[in-house]
Amino acid sequence: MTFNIYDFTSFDKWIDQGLNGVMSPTLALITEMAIIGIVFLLFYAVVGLFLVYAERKVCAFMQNRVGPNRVGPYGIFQTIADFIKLLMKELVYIKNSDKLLFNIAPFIVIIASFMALSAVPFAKGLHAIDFDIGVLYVIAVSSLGVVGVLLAGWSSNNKYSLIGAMRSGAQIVSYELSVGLSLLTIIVLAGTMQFSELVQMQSGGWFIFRGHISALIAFVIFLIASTAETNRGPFDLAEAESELTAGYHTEYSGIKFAFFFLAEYMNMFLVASIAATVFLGGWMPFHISGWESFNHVMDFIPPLVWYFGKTAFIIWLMMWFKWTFPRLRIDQLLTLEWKYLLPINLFNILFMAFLVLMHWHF
Amino acid sequence: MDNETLKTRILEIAPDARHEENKQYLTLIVPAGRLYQLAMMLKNDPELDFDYLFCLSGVDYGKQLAVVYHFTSTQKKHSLVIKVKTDDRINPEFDTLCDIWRTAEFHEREVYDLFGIRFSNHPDLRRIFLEEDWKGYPLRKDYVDEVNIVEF
Amino acid sequence: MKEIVNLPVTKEGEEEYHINMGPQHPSTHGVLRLVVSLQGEIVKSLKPHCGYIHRGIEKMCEKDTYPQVIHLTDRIDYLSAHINNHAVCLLVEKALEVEVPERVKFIRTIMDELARIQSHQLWWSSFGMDLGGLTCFFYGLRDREMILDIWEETTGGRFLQSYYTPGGLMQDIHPNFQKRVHAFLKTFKIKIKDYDKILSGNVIFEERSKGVGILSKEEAINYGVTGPSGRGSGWSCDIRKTEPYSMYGKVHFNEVLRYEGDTYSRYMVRMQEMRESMAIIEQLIDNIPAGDYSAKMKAVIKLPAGEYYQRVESARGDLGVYVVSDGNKTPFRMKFRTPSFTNLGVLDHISRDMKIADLVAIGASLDLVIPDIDR
Amino acid sequence: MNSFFQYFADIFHGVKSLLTGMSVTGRYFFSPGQIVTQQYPENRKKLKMPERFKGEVIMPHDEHNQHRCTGCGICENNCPNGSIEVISARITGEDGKSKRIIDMHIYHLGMCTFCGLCVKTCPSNALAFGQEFEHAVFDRTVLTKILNKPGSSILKGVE
Repeated sequence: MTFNIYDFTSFDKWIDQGLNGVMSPTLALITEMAIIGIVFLLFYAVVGLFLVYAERKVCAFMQNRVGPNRVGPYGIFQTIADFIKLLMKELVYIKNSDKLLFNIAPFIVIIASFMALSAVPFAKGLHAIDFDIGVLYVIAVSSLGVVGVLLAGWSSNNKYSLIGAMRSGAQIVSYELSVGLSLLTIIVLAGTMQFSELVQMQSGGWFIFRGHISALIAFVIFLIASTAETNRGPFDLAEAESELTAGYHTEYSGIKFAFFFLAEYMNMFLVASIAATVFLGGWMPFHISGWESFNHVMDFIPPLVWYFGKTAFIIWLMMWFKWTFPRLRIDQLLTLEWKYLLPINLFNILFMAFLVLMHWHF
Repeated sequence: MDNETLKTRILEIAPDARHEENKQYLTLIVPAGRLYQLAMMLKNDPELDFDYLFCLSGVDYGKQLAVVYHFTSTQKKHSLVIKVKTDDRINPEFDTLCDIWRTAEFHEREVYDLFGIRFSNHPDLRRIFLEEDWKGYPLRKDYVDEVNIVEF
Repeated sequence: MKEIVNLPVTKEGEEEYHINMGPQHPSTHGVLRLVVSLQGEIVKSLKPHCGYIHRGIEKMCEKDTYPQVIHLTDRIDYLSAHINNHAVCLLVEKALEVEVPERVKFIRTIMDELARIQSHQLWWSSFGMDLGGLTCFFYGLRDREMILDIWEETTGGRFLQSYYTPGGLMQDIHPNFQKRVHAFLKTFKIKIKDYDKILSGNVIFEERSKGVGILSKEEAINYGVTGPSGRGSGWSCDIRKTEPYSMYGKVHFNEVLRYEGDTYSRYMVRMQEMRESMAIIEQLIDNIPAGDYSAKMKAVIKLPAGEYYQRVESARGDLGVYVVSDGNKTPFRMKFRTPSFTNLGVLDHISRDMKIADLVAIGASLDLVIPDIDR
Repeated sequence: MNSFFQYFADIFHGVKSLLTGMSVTGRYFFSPGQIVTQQYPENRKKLKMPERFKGEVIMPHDEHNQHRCTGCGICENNCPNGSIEVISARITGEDGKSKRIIDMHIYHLGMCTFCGLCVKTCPSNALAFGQEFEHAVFDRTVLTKILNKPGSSILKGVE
């Protein structure tokens, strides 16, 4: 079928040629890297700040409140004010803490989420790198963050922090499995790990519809597992405020705390965009194979809108979980993973493979 | 059982207990030496069966220091008040009841904290409200608070 | 630290891990300090350290006249202020053999039940918050606000009303009182269904609370754990049934009993008690008899020399007031037997070999109010 | 086999209960009409305290700057924590005999617990509760107030 969706590759090419025209290729490459880096930093900060605001508004509405409404119209500048406040706060150093680890832990956490972001396709041809093993790369990198969490809890010489870090370690190690396997279910269906191809293949309909019940189960499992992986409620045992005051970042203050805070929200954005890309077709408009005119109408909505819409929807789902459910206990958390999610997941993969062999998927 | 039979029954156990007039509860003053033995009987005797110690309070009667125990029976529905008194204001001491009624543990710590009445073989007899180094026992009548918290 | 001295000695080879919960901790509502000794996540033992807000109310009462004591009993257990005042008033009236008008009895009973409902609402909110469901907190406080408004209109205070006086009430009820109570009952009957939907039936909540912190009936009696916590263990210890005061002898209501004795049963007892309290109010609210809102009392109230004891059922359990009077206008000795203080004693016993998360749930299910402990 | 079905029964029961919970929060999310928050400083205008609200103790004066306080000091005796001091003076009335009038009725708002005993026991209804509730000040001494206005006199007929 034909596409009239704007392809950003031409845009990239134009920048590339323009730079190569004026400077040597090496310099051009460096400049492009710098541009991409700056763009991503800005994007990161903007999305992070917006997500904090969105979360506060969503939970406020779920709790019959108004939420932030003092700074700016509807309080949209509230998070910016908070961020400035955090920047100006004093950085507290604990006496008997491991200075080096204590200081690098927030950076590890934030770098992990930052690296994973680079493989996400925002629109056709608009992504930093297009690995042919993109899914694998994202799974690998996004689970680096737990190292930072463990270091933070260990080095800050606080008993609450240590318990929180250990909980988070056990949690993420076990939930990585479900995340990987549920993505693998779709990869079995698609036959590729490259995000751009994954999206392209969904032009005839998103995988969540094409993969029958199996893809749906995989989607639900991915939602649960990724919520747990981002340390969000009801799985926020690592920072269970009513048990461990603040968990692993009890001792952090100022901008370092802000890093943890930002990283949590960016991880949420990341897993949401992965889910949107793998299950809901990323920037691909809603297509039904055969209905040419309908697909044509859908194509007029720009892909960036599709992408961010899907991501926002999944983020909203995760916020809904967090603000409804009470927190699990650590043993129940592991029971859920090893007794329910993992076996179902494995059977689900087998079922999906069977479907693919039989060519029963759409 | 009603108060009269209760009174006779207990006077059998503790013949040297003194009866005190009270409209509400049957009140008996027991010599401190007999308290623990009597308490065992009150708890274990199937007819008395005082299984619930619902109040334990220290009282400073000016000259005498006393501990007042309010018992009731959840099955037999009868109540009893036992008092033990001592003239010794320097280091008054009674037997603890907290191995018979566990609820006595905290109450006895409170009485020790505010009246300075010691309870022998209590598991951990520490001050419960005030700091360990607080001078004096506030609820005694002869307590003077220099900073004058109570009266302005 | 000094307090660590009294902690149990660890056996060879196994290392225990002491953490301080409190004095400032989200799950100890108020300034209670628990020194918890852990093995991993398992609670081996814990020592409560109270007294951070000990105000010496019993000492202050010894220089106050009986009407003045009311403003102190407000502050013992601020969540059932009406009920504490009720205890003192009943004691004075019993000592002076004053018969208060029927209207006063009706109004006092209604106010007590309103106090019980709003106390349980706040307990439900903080229970949900302790288990991590922050939304419960806002729902509970939202509905509690209606009761506070009713009180504000009638008694002039939202939280600490000191509305009762020995012999009657400070002032008559506001003309709108009945209308607004009806409105509240109508609303809350709908809202309480949300409570069940969002927490009671939730599978995570059931997992967290069932079989956690089991307290048998014998232990409950032995430790003197009264109120909803005791009734959750199957001990029928409701003073409103055993020693009825005011109107409780005449209204029909069930004493809620459950026999599992775990956190879930304590929870369900309180949820059911809210409904029972609403039933009591519905029986009384429409037929409050006309009459005076206070009995004739002397200007200076002097209790005849003697010793008096009065028990009432506060929102947390068996509240007792013990007064030794020497015939003066001020009590010679006034002792408050507060339910939270005795309920705290069992915390160590039932939270052993549980996890930290369970300790939080158990502490919330006992519904400790710290001023009620410290006095 | 039974346990096998039990396994799935647990899953379905769990998911169902979770969805019921989410239905509640979801309903409130989509019904912003039920928001209960009050915008405090903005709604000052229409913020009306009930007439019995215990904001502070005041001494009502009529248009001739006359109050009803005889300076008997009963409120001072009844106050549980000494937040009222009555300083009375003696003057000789027009009929020649000396009478007691109120000189200063000092009220320490910072110590008041709003028990209402002073208002209840005042024999001449000179005291009342005001609805003012914004008492936050930077200096504690501001909370010590003199209730009888300067130059005020006692209402005729109140003895």
